[in-house]
Amino acid sequence: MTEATFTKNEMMIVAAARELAGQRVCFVGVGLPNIAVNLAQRTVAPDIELVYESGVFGAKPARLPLSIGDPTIVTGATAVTSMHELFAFYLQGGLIDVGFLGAAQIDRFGNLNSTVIGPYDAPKARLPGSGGACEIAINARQVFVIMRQSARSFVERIDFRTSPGNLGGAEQSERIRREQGWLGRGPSVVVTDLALWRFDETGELFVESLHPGVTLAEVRATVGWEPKLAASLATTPAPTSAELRLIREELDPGGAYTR
Amino acid sequence: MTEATFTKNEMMIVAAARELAGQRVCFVGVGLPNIAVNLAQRTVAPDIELVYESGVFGAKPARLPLSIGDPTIVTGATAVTSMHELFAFYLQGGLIDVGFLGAAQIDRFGNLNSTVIGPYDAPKARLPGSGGACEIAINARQVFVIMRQSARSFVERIDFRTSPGNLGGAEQSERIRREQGWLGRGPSVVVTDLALWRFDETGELFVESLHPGVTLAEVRATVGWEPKLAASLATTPAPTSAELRLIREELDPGGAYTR
Amino acid sequence: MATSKVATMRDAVAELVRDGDTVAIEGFTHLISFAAGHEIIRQRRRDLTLARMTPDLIYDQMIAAGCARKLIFSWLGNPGVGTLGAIRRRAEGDGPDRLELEEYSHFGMVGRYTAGAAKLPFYPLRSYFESDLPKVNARIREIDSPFGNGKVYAVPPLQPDVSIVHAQRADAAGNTQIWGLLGCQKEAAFAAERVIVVAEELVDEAVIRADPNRTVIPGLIVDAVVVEPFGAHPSYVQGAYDRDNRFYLDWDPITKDEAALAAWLDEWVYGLDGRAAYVEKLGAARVAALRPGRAPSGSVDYGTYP
Amino acid sequence: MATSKVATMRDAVAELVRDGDTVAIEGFTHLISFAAGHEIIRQRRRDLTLARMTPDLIYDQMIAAGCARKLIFSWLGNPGVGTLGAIRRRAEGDGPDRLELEEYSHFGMVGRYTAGAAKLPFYPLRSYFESDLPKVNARIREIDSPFGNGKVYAVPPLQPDVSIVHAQRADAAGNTQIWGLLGCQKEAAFAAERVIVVAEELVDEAVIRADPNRTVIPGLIVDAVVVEPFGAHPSYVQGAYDRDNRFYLDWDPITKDEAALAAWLDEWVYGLDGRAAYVEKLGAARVAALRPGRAPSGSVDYGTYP
Repeated sequence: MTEATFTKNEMMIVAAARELAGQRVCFVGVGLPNIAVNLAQRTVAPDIELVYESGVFGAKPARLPLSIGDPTIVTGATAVTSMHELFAFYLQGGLIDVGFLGAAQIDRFGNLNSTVIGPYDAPKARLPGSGGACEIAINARQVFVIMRQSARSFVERIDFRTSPGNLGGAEQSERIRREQGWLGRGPSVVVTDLALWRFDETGELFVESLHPGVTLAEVRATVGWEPKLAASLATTPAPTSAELRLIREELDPGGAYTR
Repeated sequence: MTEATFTKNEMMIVAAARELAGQRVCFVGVGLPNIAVNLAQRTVAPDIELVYESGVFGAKPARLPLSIGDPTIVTGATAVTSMHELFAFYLQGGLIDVGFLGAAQIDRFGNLNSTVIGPYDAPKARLPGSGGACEIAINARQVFVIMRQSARSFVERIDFRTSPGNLGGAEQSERIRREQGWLGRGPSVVVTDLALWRFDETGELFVESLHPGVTLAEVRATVGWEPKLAASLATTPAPTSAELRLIREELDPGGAYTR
Repeated sequence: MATSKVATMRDAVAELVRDGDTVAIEGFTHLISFAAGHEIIRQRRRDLTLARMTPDLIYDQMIAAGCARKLIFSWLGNPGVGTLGAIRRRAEGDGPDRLELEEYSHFGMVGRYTAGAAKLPFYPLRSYFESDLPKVNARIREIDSPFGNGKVYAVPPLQPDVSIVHAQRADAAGNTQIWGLLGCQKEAAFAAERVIVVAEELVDEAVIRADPNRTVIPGLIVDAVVVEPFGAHPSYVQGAYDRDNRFYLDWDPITKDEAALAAWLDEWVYGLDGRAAYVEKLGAARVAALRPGRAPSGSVDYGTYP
Repeated sequence: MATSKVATMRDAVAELVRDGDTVAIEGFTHLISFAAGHEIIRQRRRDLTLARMTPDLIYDQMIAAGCARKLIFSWLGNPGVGTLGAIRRRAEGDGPDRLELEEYSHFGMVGRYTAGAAKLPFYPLRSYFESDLPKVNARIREIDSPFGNGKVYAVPPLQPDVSIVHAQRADAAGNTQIWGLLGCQKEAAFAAERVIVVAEELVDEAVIRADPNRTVIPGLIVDAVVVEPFGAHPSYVQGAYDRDNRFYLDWDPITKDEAALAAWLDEWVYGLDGRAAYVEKLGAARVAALRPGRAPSGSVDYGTYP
């Protein structure tokens, strides 16, 4: 079946969208998360509300936003506010169910680096920095991570902790989040181009399912530690023809993010 | 001349309005201060901007506002904001040149009580409380006080300090305001139904001028301490026929505040 | 998309306002929900902690009716007229039913709601220096800046169990738009556990979405939408009706006389089954006299993309 | 009533932007004043500290032109496209002209402007817990609540010498109205010592006063009003023109190549005497292609009293 052929990005979008089933309010980033949330709105989460850190609640984009501040997310939105109000009352106020984050590096406990590669004062590479990521990681009820995996991105030690994940493990993370009254429970799922990962009771990532056609060897080769695996390692259900049609015909006809 | 006859309130309004010469931004209260500022706008301070704590900047009231939140101060205003913005950015931000305050009690150093008469926990009389007075006293560049004087209002010791004036005197007041970085320099003039008062170098009130027809005996009889007097005690210039016409025909034709 | 939250005032109050709750009916002169206050009186809620910057006539009425045990406020009076007799009698008395007062300045109250809305443990402000207010309210405390650049005062978060906001218009999902004085309604609503919006007019979602910058409260935090025209009388609604200043003047002799106040409550609250009856009793002439002339804002263009 | 503050961009920058200043050209994706940034480059300002949540292409250009010694920011990149080459080269280098970076999260930057606008010694927020950011920025510090209900982090006030805000419309006194994304322009403007408003359209005071709730910045804090249609290109103005995404894509190869960037500055900044010439050079077809369709907000009624 032709619809059985799909790109790695399409698989990531579909896998992330399915995770949004039952979620109510989602903090959207540009790129893949944006397409994933829009797909979820058309499939598993019809009532999901899109919140953009640029100050938009209840966006109804008429086209695929090419930036997080695209005018198409403003026209027809439910509310447009100052960024102070968005961050203070919506995010910090505890109204966000899911925040999407990407990163250049992630460790086994889901801590994220989007600041620098190498030492902070003499970086090998200067990355964009936090943006809203640090406060999203702390205040969104749960965090979905979307990123490609490679030996350079899935590392034993991240060079800089921009956004806290499960810290040194579940026990420490739960204690600190409780003691300091964080609203966020931390990362719950990591969707990559090869697999879907969740966190076990120790707070460590494990491979829940491999995307169709992906081998365990490929996954191991792109992770800087010996990855844990689900007791019964599943295969991520492939995108359905309906999901692919929505992505290709409605959400990203130009293929800006999906090719 | 008939226009030479005027009420005590009219004298208070006119005396206060004249003090606004050269002032730019004024925090307006209801009642006499409101009429005084509107009179100043038509006479000595044509460019003065009216700010209401209810969240209005650049008000152009079409009628005399009967409350500080009257809809007539909204329609045609330059800006209407949340009270958070008004207090945080306009007042605390240092944009207010003059704040008007009234009170039930004032002491010789211009400290004001608008909270209780008698002990706080068992008051003889419960008064309205601070409203915005406490932050106006601290953040407005200078404070004008308008109140009637009597042995019960001009007292040796106020029962409660709602709004700080010159504290225990100029030396202490200037030191504390400097050390704590207050934007306000404190009270600069007190206009009563009998006289116009200013503060001397020690921070204590003195009678600058008696309103026409008022005797020094009347003033002394209505002050709870031996009041200081200006070296050459003047008589407050009476309201001009032009000032009275503006008050009676434009600002308060009903005489709600001026009879 | 979202299911309708439209409810009658009776059902909204019955479901969302409970004995012992902290209730904030906010609105600075503008948009005070007298309709909600009267329904709370009719349903005989008790032991409420009432929060409002300016308690105004509505809290004088609720406290006279015995709904409250405590008042959190910043300015207590009938603006430009005089005192609030019921509150004053309960506050100055020393019986078991003495009303507990917790007072701040205006900015302190705004700061408490803001901290509540932002889930902050405190809100810092440059007020209260050398004032006696911190001496009589232990919830006003000094705080040093961690940058060595001075001290300010702080107030703690205020998170009402219920905030009630009157507005010009809302859609069925509770997306609410207000113009004119905004007071601290946004902060009070975001700070609250439950929110009731009382709207002059129920509008289609499309009306809200046509001007998203005008939205003050998102339906996301709203539990019930009550459509109650003239529900803010004797306060006012910008563009819809004027403040009934005569009512505020007439209140002065009533509030000074417990018997007269009780009689007023019997006639205007207990004796009526809701706002519609109240408006009818007010009479068409009085209502008509409060209608303003028109002053259109004009329209701006958001553009379509693509 | 107030005297006109209308000025040319050249005069406004010459008078209000000085070597060594801290300058904030704010606007989140929306309303970025490229016109002001280009004039600052043309007038060869030096040693500026540039503050912006998202430095975007305009700061990449200004830093390539040698205007700045320091950058205060929260997200550094070409959104959805790639990196900002000039900034990255200056930041990763270790020469004497290395660009000093001071970084926060988005909310931290908003908080810094808010504290600056409110004259507070710090702004508290619930971010930075267990992040390395406080370790590399000593201006992010812990603070304990005086109410014993936990600790949060604080950032210090940011008070730019000059804030520059692009807007849909302003009157001659500087009263400014914005719709669409509001970013942190209000806070940046109130926090600044001097404010330049760049408006797509100069309107009569009556247009502003017809809808006072739409006013974001009062003329009271504005020093100059520059009327500069299309002055935000390649960013956008809600309702007036779309974001020129092609420009952002085309920037990627230019910013990666110092020579290409220098040539671009010669052609598009130094080689032109102002925004009008820039728009003419862009060409009518490209400008026309960015015009959106119409989406009117509709009008509300403020009412006349009396």
